[in-house]
Amino acid sequence: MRFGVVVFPGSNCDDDCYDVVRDVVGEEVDFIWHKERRVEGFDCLILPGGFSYGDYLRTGAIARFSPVMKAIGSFARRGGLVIGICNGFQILLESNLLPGAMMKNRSLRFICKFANIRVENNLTPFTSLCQIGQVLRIPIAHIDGRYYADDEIMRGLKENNQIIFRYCSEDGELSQESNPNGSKDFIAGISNRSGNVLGLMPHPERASESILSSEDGRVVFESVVSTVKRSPRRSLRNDCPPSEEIS
Amino acid sequence: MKEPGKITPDLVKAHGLTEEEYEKIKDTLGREPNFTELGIFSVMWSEHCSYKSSKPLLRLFPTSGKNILIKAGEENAGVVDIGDGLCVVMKMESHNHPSAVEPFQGASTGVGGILRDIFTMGARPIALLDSLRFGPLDNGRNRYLLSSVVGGIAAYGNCMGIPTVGGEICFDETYEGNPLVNVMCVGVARRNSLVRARATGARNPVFYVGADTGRDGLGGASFASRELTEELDKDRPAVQIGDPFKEKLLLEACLELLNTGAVVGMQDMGAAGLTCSTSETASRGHSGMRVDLSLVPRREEGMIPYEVMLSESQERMLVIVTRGKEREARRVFDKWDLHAVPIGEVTGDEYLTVLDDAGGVAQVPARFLTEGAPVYTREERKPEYLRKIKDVSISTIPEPQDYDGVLKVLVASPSICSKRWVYEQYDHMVRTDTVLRPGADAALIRIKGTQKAIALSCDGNGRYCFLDPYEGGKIAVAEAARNVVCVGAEPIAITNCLNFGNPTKPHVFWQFRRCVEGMADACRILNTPVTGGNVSFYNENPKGAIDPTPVVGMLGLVEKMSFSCTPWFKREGDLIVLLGECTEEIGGSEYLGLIHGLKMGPIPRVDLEKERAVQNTCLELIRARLVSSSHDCSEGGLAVALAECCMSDSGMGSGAVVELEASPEILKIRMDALLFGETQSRILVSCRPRNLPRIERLARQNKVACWRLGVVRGNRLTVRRIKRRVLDVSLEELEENWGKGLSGGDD
Amino acid sequence: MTQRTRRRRDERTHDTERLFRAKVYISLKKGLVDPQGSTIKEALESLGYGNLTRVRFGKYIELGLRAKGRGAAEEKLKEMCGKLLVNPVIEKYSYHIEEGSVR
Amino acid sequence: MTQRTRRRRDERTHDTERLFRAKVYISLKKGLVDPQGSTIKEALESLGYGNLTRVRFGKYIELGLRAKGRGAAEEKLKEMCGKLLVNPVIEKYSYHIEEGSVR
Ligand SMILES: Nc1ncnc2c1ncn2[C@@H]1O[C@H](COP(=O)(O)OP(=O)(O)O)[C@@H](O)[C@H]1O
Ligand SMILES: [Mg+2]
Repeated sequence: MRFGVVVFPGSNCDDDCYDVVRDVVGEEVDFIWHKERRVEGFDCLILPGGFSYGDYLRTGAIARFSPVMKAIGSFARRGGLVIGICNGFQILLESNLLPGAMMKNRSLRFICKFANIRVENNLTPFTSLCQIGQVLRIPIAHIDGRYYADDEIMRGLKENNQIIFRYCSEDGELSQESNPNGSKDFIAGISNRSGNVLGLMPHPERASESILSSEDGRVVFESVVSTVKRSPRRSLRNDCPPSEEIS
Repeated sequence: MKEPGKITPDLVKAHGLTEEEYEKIKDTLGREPNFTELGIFSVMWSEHCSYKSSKPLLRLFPTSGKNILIKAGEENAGVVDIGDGLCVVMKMESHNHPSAVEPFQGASTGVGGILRDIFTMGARPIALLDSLRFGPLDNGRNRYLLSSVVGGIAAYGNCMGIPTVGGEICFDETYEGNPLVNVMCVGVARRNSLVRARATGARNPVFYVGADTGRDGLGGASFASRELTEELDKDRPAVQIGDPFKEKLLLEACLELLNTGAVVGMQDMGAAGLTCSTSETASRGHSGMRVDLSLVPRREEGMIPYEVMLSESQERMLVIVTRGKEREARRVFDKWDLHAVPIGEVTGDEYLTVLDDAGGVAQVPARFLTEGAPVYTREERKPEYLRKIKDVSISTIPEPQDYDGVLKVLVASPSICSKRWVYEQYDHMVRTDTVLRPGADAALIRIKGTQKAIALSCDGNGRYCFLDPYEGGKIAVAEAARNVVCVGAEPIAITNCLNFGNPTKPHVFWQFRRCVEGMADACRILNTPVTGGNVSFYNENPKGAIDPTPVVGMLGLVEKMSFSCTPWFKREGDLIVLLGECTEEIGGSEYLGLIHGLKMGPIPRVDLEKERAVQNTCLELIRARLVSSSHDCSEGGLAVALAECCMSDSGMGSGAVVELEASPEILKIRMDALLFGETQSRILVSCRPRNLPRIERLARQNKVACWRLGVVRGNRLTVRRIKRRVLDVSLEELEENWGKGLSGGDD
Repeated sequence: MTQRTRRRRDERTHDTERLFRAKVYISLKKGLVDPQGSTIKEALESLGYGNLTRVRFGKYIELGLRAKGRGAAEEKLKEMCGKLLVNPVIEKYSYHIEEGSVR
Repeated sequence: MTQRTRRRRDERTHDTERLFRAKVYISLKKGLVDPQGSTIKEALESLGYGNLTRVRFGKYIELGLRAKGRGAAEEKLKEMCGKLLVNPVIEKYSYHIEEGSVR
């Protein structure tokens, strides 16, 4: 299968995602330049972390208007798999491909450290190899990672089982201490309604090799691979249900 | 700004040039310089750019070695061969004065500058380290400086996607009003794609790339070459705002440009901006250069040539392109949305010629600007204070009653405590190569595509150097090397940043000489040549010069990444072993400072041969996988080192039970000196009991003292001497104290 | 590139275009936690400014723009806010426009 | 602590204290690069808003405060700006005060 890693000006985890997919997961991968107007031949797109456009104005706000985002929007609406990691998540929020918004961390400081997240839904293509309640140890690195959504959005997220990861303690308990940035309802990752678009703040690509002291993140990529390989070209088929977004 | 009609002696003086310097300029030019030329000389001959006070002494450093590809001074940074066709480019720079005035932006732009130095050589930056010094945290301004400086470094480095993997931080009254902000950058390049900062090939076009030029940072080089006085207001325009986003584009564009084969040379516009980059590249290439200022993109109206030449606007660089390949170069700049314009060309006449709409505005021999600055042998005198503070005897110092309390105070002190508050604000994992994250003795960074890894550490101790600059200089190198050894790497080269007071003060210059001599001796014996560095003089506050503070950035190499070591005890039942000797050395210690309020005494001596033996032994032990952990004893001495080994950075720690009843010599040492004295050349390791005989044998072979201290056990740190309990603290208490030390920065 | 520049210049010389100065004030929607605001409030209180009822932190954007008239300028400004400058999920804004060039 | 709190409360209930609403607009000093402003400008331009002469990015702080009168409120506000809200090395500010409570 083939992954595409989108490169925005200011992306800085693009190489990391590329390396993990190619060298650790062992799948094909290409970079996609933000000025591209078409994205074709990919099973899964990754919007990597970094500081697209310096995170100026608001994180993700400017990248959202990159030419490639139109194509990514229709790729997603056709059911294509999209993962937004950190800044990629923020861009997906700004693009209304995912609901809600990101705000400054409660501490107002950048936080880089390992966090524990709990798998809340394993029926998505990104978590199909996980157990519900499984705790993954994956680093975070952001200053704008406090997820916010109003009550209506929150209701929707819960009803549709769109909360995919929550910050938790080592043992899987939810507590404010283990919520590193103050995210609403401990949210670390969500999907869209149809479950083909994932946004998460932690960096699975940084925790995919034992030498980096955790391999827990690899399961996200491997779940995608296993999903796609079970139903080839799933992501590119046109008969996937179009997603209705809350915007 | 308006051009003055005439060059008066006052104007010359205001430009920081002496009468003799001015005469030399007139002699060489054969005429009076005009105003623009005066400005050009003032920055190029400033201390910051010309090294006119430090040059003769920097020659004392050993600069060659089997791994050195490009020696210090030849280019913007030295280059170290690490095999496999790869090399490491590294450098450290200070941004002390800008950070004192505007800490966030000052520190930010400091990171920006050092990164450009590395990537303009064709190397991809892979790591940053920061060495910071502030006044005590009980002062609000210092807390503000700390949080702003750390925030500024984080903002720039994180945005660029270069992990900040280590550093050091220390608080002392001497830095009140004159904080030190040194940043080190390490890059990796293929040997055959290094770029020189030289302009060669007459008629090759010279491109200006990056941000537009404004009046910001005008004369920053001369700003750094002056004392920070009370009248800061005047210097405000010297502050700049960093744009890490633009720099990220510059970085990617530069590295991509290399693949086009269109680049002859590159240099970043750092200190002294356009002036420095044009004259240095021309001079290094034995060429001349002609630039037309009317082509320089500007941000502000009405700038005169003087201002354009002296501006230190950030995120700009000069690229010399092969004639005929302009199109390839442009394609890359366009791709990254960067403004790039040809502003002139390389010439064969060895002159820097500056034109404007109106015609010529400056013409100066390029080499005269870069090499012509007079070199001074400054007056030096051994300072008076040394006589007074040296002769203290330990017997006049009361022995503490409560050792537990002392240990808790020490581990909670901001200079010793956990630096998590700092490094968690830095993205230290981006690039997915950080094998050992901050918190260990050194960071360990793997090099993808090879089996290699490099280890990095930053060290220096101003208090030691104040009390004994020669020994202090030695210790800075020795400790940095020891730190990389502790993670399993072989020290191979250093870069440095030398932070001192006003060099025209004889005692400051004496300190400078002695520090350099000490560092040089240590580098020679430990086999770590100096690849370059930076000198920052004029670090003064109203009370006088700061403590002499050389900072060493050490590069270590692991050839085959199958082993590495961390400081933390791993396993119940492991034995704790000390490599190296204990002696009664208490002078200059954190203990004396914190508990007794004393900054005096003879500091610990390093016997460099012994140091080398200890380091080699430790390295052999790690390579043979005989030890489970290793950690050097530094600030706070043996007790603090033990405590640090107990407090694992990632979750559960392990306690230790230590019996100090070895030899009669040790029994002679006073308890506080034994626990908290900072005797050098000591490394604390732990091992499985069955490995002990081999460890002892190896140590004996290397003539290194090896002392079995105790065992990893329980959840307290307990130290006994002859059955008497001298220390007994729970891990919880240790961790609580150790973790809270920097929370004062949360202001 | 040059073409675009030329076009822009043409627009500028269009006799009916006038210069406007706009200011946009963006703040967090009511009810949203504003850690920056509360941190500032605490800091001010610790400096002795006890009589604060609240502090909210937001963004301030100054724009200089050309438009045929005040109405057109306002129209454009609102569009820019809606599209880019403001995130309606968390932010609200107000603005102020006046004729004249920016110093 | 309790003493101080009591004193503060006393001040508040002082019959002459009134509520003011202040807005502070902070922007970078002239001559300094404004990376955020220029990046926003470019983004707006690429969205088709070609007729911008400039964009500057700054901060907007809303405060609610109590003071004996307008003059006193203004005095206090300026002090707070000087001491904390504004970084005089790189920023300048203006403000607006009106009487009334903050919604
Ligand atoms: N300013 C800083 N930035 C990043 N990391 C730091 C900083 N200061 C200290 N550290 C990290 O904290 C750990 C402890 O630092 P330090 O006490 O200086 O170690 P040592 O005594 O071994 O030199 C090291 O891993 C170091 O890299
Ligand atoms: Mg150490």
